[in-house]
Amino acid sequence: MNQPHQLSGSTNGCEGETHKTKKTFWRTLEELAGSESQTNLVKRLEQHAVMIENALDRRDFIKLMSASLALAGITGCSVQQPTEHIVPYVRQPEEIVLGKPLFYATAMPMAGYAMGLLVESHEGRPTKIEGNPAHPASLGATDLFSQASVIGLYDPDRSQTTMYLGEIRSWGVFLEEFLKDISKQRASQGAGLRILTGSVTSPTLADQIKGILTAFPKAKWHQYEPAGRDTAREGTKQAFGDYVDPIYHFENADVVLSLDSDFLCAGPGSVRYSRDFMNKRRPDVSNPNMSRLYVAECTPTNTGAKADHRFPMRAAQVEGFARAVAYKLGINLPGSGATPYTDHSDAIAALARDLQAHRGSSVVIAGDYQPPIVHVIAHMMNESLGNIGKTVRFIDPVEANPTNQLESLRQLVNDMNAGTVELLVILGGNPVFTAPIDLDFPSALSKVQTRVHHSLYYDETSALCHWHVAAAHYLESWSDARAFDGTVSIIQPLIAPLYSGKTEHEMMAALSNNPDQTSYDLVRKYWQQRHGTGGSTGGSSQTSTTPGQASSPPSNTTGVAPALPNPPDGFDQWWRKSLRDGVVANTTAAERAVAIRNSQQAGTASNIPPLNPGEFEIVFRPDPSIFDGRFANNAWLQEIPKPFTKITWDNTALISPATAQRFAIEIDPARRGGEHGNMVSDVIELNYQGRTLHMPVWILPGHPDDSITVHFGYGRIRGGDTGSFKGFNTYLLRTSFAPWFDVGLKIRKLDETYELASTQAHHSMENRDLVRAATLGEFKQNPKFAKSEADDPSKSKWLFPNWSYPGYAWGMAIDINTCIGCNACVVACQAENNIPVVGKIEVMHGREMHWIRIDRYYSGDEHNPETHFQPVPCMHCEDAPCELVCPVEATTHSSEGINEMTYNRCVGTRYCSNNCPYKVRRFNFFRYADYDTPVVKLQKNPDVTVRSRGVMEKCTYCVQRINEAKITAEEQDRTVRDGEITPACAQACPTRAIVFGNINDPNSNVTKLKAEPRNYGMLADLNTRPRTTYLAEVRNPNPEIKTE
Amino acid sequence: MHRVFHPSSNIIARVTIFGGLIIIAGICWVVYAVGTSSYVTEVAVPRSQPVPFSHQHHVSGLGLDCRYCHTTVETSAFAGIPPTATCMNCHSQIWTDSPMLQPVRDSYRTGVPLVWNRVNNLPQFAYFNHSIHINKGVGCSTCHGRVDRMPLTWEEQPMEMQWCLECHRNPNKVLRPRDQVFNMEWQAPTDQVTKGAELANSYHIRDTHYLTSCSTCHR
Amino acid sequence: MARTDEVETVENKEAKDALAQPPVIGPGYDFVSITDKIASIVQRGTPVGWYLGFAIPFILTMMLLFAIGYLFAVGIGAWGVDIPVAWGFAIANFVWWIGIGHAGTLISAILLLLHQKWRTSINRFAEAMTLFAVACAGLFPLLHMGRPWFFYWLLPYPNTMELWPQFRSPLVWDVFAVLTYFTVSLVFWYIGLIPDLATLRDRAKSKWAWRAYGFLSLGWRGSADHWHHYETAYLILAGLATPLVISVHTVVSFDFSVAIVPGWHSTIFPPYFVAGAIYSGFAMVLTLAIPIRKAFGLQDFITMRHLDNSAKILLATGLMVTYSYLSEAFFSWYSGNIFEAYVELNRIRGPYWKMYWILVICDVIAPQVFWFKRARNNIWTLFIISILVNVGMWTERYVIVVTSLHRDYMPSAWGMYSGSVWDYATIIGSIGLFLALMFLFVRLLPTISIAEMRTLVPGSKGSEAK
Amino acid sequence: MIGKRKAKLFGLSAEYADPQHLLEAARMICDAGYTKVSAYTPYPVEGLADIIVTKKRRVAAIFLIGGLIGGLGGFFMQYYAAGITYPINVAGRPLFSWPSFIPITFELTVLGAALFGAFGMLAINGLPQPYHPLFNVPRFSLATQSRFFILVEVKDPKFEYDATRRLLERSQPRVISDVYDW
Repeated sequence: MNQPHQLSGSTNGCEGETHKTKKTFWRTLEELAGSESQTNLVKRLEQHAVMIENALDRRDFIKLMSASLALAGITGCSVQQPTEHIVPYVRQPEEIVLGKPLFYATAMPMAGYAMGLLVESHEGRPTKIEGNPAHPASLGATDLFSQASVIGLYDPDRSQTTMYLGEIRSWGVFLEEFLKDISKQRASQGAGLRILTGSVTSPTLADQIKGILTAFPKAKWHQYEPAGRDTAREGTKQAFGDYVDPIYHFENADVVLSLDSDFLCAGPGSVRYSRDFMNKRRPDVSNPNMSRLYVAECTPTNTGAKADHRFPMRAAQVEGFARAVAYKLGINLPGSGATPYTDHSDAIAALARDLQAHRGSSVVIAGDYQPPIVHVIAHMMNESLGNIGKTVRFIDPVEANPTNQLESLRQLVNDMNAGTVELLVILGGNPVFTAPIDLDFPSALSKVQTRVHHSLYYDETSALCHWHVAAAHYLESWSDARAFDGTVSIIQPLIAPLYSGKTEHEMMAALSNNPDQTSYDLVRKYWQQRHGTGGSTGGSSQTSTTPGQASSPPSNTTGVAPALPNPPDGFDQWWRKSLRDGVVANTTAAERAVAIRNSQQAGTASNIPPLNPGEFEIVFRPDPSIFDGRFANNAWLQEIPKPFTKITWDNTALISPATAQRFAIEIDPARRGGEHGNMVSDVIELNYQGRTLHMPVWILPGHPDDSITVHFGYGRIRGGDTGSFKGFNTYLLRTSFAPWFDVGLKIRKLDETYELASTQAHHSMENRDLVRAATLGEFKQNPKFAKSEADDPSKSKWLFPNWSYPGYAWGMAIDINTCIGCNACVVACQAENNIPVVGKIEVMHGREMHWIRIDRYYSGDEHNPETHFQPVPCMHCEDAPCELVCPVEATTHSSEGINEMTYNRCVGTRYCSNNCPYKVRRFNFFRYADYDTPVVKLQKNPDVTVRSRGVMEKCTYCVQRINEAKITAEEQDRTVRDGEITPACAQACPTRAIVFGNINDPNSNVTKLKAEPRNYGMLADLNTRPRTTYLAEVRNPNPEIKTE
Repeated sequence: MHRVFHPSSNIIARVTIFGGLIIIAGICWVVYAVGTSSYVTEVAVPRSQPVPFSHQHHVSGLGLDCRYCHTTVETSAFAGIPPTATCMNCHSQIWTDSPMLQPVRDSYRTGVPLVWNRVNNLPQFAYFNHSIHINKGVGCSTCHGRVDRMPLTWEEQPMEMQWCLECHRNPNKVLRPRDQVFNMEWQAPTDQVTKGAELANSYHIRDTHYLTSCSTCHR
Repeated sequence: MARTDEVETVENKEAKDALAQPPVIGPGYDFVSITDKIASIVQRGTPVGWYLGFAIPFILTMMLLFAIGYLFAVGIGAWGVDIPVAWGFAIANFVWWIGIGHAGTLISAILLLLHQKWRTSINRFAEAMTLFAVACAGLFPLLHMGRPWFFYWLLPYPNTMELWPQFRSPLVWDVFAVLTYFTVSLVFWYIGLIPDLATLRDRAKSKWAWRAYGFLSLGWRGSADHWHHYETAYLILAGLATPLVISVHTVVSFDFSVAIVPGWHSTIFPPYFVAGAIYSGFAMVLTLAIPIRKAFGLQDFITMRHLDNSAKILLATGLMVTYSYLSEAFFSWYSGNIFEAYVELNRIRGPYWKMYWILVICDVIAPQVFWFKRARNNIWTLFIISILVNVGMWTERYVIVVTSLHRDYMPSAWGMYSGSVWDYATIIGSIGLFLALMFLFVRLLPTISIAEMRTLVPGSKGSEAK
Repeated sequence: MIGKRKAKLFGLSAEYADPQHLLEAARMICDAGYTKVSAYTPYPVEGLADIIVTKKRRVAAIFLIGGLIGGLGGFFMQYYAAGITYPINVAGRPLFSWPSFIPITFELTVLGAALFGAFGMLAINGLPQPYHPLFNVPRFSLATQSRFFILVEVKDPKFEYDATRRLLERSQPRVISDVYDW
């Protein structure tokens, strides 16, 4: 995949492109303005994309066929075709092989932290995101956000120009004005200058800001992330007296206790963590062991779903629980336990024993949404269990300038209200929408003379600023960022900015008065400095800022790794290597020795008052699919069914079944598309701190009683065509003093209902052995527990002889045990296979198009059920029921056992879907594919047909990848190697739960998995002989704890 | 009143019956003929191009190899269409002021690409890969005809599914030694049957069932 | 020779019948009066009532065309179909119409073979009904395709793709079955019409009517040879049509029973469907016969005896259908297959329980009143019950199609279905089309076979001379 | 009457009011040795065919042939399509899965038989034949309504105008008319 020559070449390529497109880059105003910019855009792109135009013309072909029935009647496809054009390069970059994709290593900064990526590019069009195996945060996998980010690049709603009070201005004009303002500030040493960013790990950016802060001593730099990690940060500070970042090593952990932490699916390291964690949970005959996971949590999370013991409790009770465990571990804790936790006492005792039994091989991890004290307790437990240095290591903060962001923001608001802020530069972020409601950021903002907002969209904040500068997407930018473990990645652009966006570096360069530096120059220059003399002496002497006061200029080049030695073979080689690998060598942060301070200093109990009867706890969480709202306009993410509720396009108030009963709250399937689609939910009124919000509810099994979870990020007003006016803005209830949870919520059932689009409203498996599960004990006694007589096709009586599949026989094994339901596979599939988005209405009609879905079932009591995730793609049955009933041979079987779907032969009787017991077939009820918006066409995968209206489609095992690999292999006169073909879903999967390969090859990974005792075929007793099989789920409960 | 059909009506009746049958058959035949005619398939119809590029001149005249312009034909699905720069390799030296080449020079100067009219055209849902065919010993002329004799390029074959299937069901009859792939003059030897079989064997051509599986060409 | 004995038996039987029940034809008719009576319906001027009656179905037909236009414009998504219920109204309508289309050919063919004299006065419009019903039925498989402009891919014809229909698919069987059924019924109907067309030709007043009927009657003269060959052919056609009728709905039932969907995958389906078809067919015959005989004063030809017999057949077939329901329910329990069991229970008490009980009331309970002669002889009872049965039979198809699909194997994919406004427009429109065709038929062609009625006139038997 | 052509006698027709007279007349004429005789009735009169129809054609045979063509053709078509021309693995079923081919084979058998039979019958009856000399007899229009006719053709070797006419008169017809051809 990433042969060096390609990637080394790629760097030139990218530089080449940036330079080449400079001329098209500086546009005149009239071109920027008006509808014409679209066409300009396409013109500009022709240079990148040779085949785009005709590829798109061809799409009209099917429609054309319909027109010319008579001729088609006799000669099938040979109606006269419209003339198509080939638009070659003028000067073709030598690394580009037309028709072959290139892969470039880069990284996606998410809330500051880097996710290392390899991006597939077709003739200059980035089309697909993959993980970078060399990157510590990715290991070749991705989360759903990075998978989906590629259509963010092509989003037609992205801001395309610089604006002044909503009117288009040129970058030049902006600079003039901007520099004027800056020179004013120079006089006052920047007393009126404020910079507001999100969390920053980018060494270059940090260095730039540092430079600015030295030039403007009185200026201040504030950081704010709505879903920030203040509590974790403060936790370490209270525990160790200094900001440090914990790194967890689940690969060494036999017992894990999560205190409301969703370490599998949330946070900068989650993709890596989930891999490490799940590697210890693949029991087979040779090694029938697995780690054990205890989760005490409020809102059900994917981590909780995989727990062997899950203790649901209100968020406020987690501290009490933690204290109870710590007490059993004999730790003497700071502060008196807020409200002592009384339930599960035996369980807690057993849990403590279990932890003690695994000193040095256990992990206690606290959630970002828990108060600092819980983190402190977690750290203390780890210390007393001797985990620190073994399963938990600490490093200097990855953030360039760690600070208590809420306090930092509050201080900014105070300054603004005081009128001391004259020039405010907001880099990214959308504080007007996301800032805590009690700070009343908008009104404070209005007191600032000049406000500049640099962002991807003209959003709520832009609307309240004088200047708006269109930001460049990270796939268009030169930059750098650090992973959760400190490793640095250089971010290189895949394509010249589509909409003449600017990077943060260019903004800062302008601020430091040399605007014509390109971000490429800046990043490269910075790293040149970092070598040899340019560098600095390590971040160990990290300047820490006490809460409440924004950072004074950092003493040195911030907290990045120490100065790099001069590379042996020169900087250019180093630079190329870093770009090619996607990681900068030896930048992983070194471990830092820490010690718990005297426990009495270390933090105090977060004194959350107990819950008054009749009142509720309100819990805030970032939305699982659009995060803090920044992805609101990303249609892929909007249409992802959220892991538990399976709701798309909306957010709801999550309540426990008991609570729902108390208020007679109901969710009923609608007459049309109910259960799989349209659910009609009651609306409730949330009344908190005198602020009220009306919201639909979702009854969520496993959610603790008397507690209500709301996800923030929805309810955007300026979120673009896709993102605006979807869901409900819960930021309106979120305050700065209780950003994550608080008591004192009152609710009232209203006499309204609201229609939700939920793709799976049915909770129970109805006693069908679709997901087969056992405990580790049962597994050890009977490893074949998942097998069943009926499943074995060879035994089943069958009228016909079976076909033989010599040569390749493709098959897939999916390990339900390691699936964490994170949805990465779903988005990956959507990106790879040009799967259209259908919108809320169509989802409500049960017409979503995802080729792979993640089924969620509950078992056990609804108060604290077991949750099962089961990814369901096409099973590629050898005796496929769908094929038998197709009247036109549109779905057939290939010589390698793939259940092929030939779209252009399909007439759309939908009989195959009826006859598919797995219901994995998807139908284009309307013309879902977007043939009209030029820019979104650029994302389409040229190796996959874009489906027209009226045809069936489904998972193909990514046959385009299979064919590509086979052709490559045949040209080299060899057979395809195991692992050479990876379907999009398998490639994205963080835990490698999906494995694909040749089941005729006894040594292939998939064959080995299918040989495992846990392997079974779903509904195989129908004698469908599925090629996709599952590895049954095994949980490892503590035998000492009897599940109540 | 009393009416009687004219005696001739008997003959008329019978004639119309059989005539009708003949006419229907005729219509079917016409539709089929039109459908397969070069008007519809555009076979052997030279396409107009922004620059009247002559393969005849460049290939048989100057003896350029196919791969000089179609660089990726051996490595990629797409044979490759030369960038303006490739034309200018020579035409910056020769015919530097020929009006015919004005568009090429303009393109080179302004950076605005030439827009060629596509000649060999498959529908969007059929995925053809040049490299594998080249590597398995399918010659250019087998599908594209004697391009070296085309002053203006035309489509040699209808490129309909049945035409593809002909070879995919029986590749042997078109296989040639790899070193002959780019040879425009190559003619099938008299013992092609045996030769083809040998080649198919040594080039590991897959069996018919594989070659005619839908997903071989459609995805 | 055999024929004469046969005649005897038939006569004896008739004699007995004559005592038992009203005759199949009113008293005092001779060749002339019969001919006049029936032919005059076609030949006298169009009554105003006809226009008024025709207006409504005509409007509905226009609505159908509009619905179809919209469907083709935007796509099948206009309907209520979704995943998992990818078949909805369209297929239910299809099966319903095909079922209705069964009575016609059945009456003419089977009753002809059984020498049931009472068939003669209803077979003609029953056959017409068949044709129009099948035509309506044929609409739906076409409309419900995602890309209807490629319908011809279901037909075998040489093409450049070298592809053929997939002959293992019940849908392809359907295509052949329905087309065959339509063609054979049409031929059967037309052959039966020829002598009457000749009659109309010879009675024609206007030149154009004479031309038209003259052309259609092919110069029929009713010579002894003609009649001889004609009768043989007609009898064999009947012999062919009979198994055909059975086969067609059997094939239609394969659409379901060949699939593995629980609630479809059942061996009882073929007989169950055939019985159901005859059931709904006869119901429709009654629904049409009752108004027609009233409107055109045909009480003497379509006598109470006809209605009585039809009612008995309704009762019989109704019981067969009931048996099928019961055996389905029994086996869903007896099979021990959790999927089958669930589907049955889900039908009875699931989200669609109303539909299920409607069908039980209409198809099982309603016809039971026909045990009583009084009910069988009361026009209104007959009419209402026949309509109930039609409704019930549609509901049955709806239940079969929808409730089986909406909760099959994977609870994760369970979903609800209900028709969109376009679904309703299409089914109602198709009923309009059907009625419109019926109106045209009664206006333009003899509603009752004149030639055959003549054979019922006393003294029509030449052999009586012997 | 029609055009300029002059009429020539085609035969003699007699009209009867009821089937009994018709049958007697027919029997009498045939006994008298006439061969070119035909009878016309508004509905099939039983027994008439035994007396008068001389050349009985095997309509049934045509049905049989049609059925065979339809059935065999249909079955082979399916076999050819599924197994020979483009063998595709469908649902793991064998290429020649004959059980699936039965329904269509049956349907095509019926179709073939019906079409052959129906059109065969018309052909045997020499239809369509819009014109026939009898139609020149105005009263003959009653033959499709209420009256019964017998026609003795001139072609008949025993035909002698007077004798034949006398013979017919003996069978108490309603009317005897000369039939002319043009």
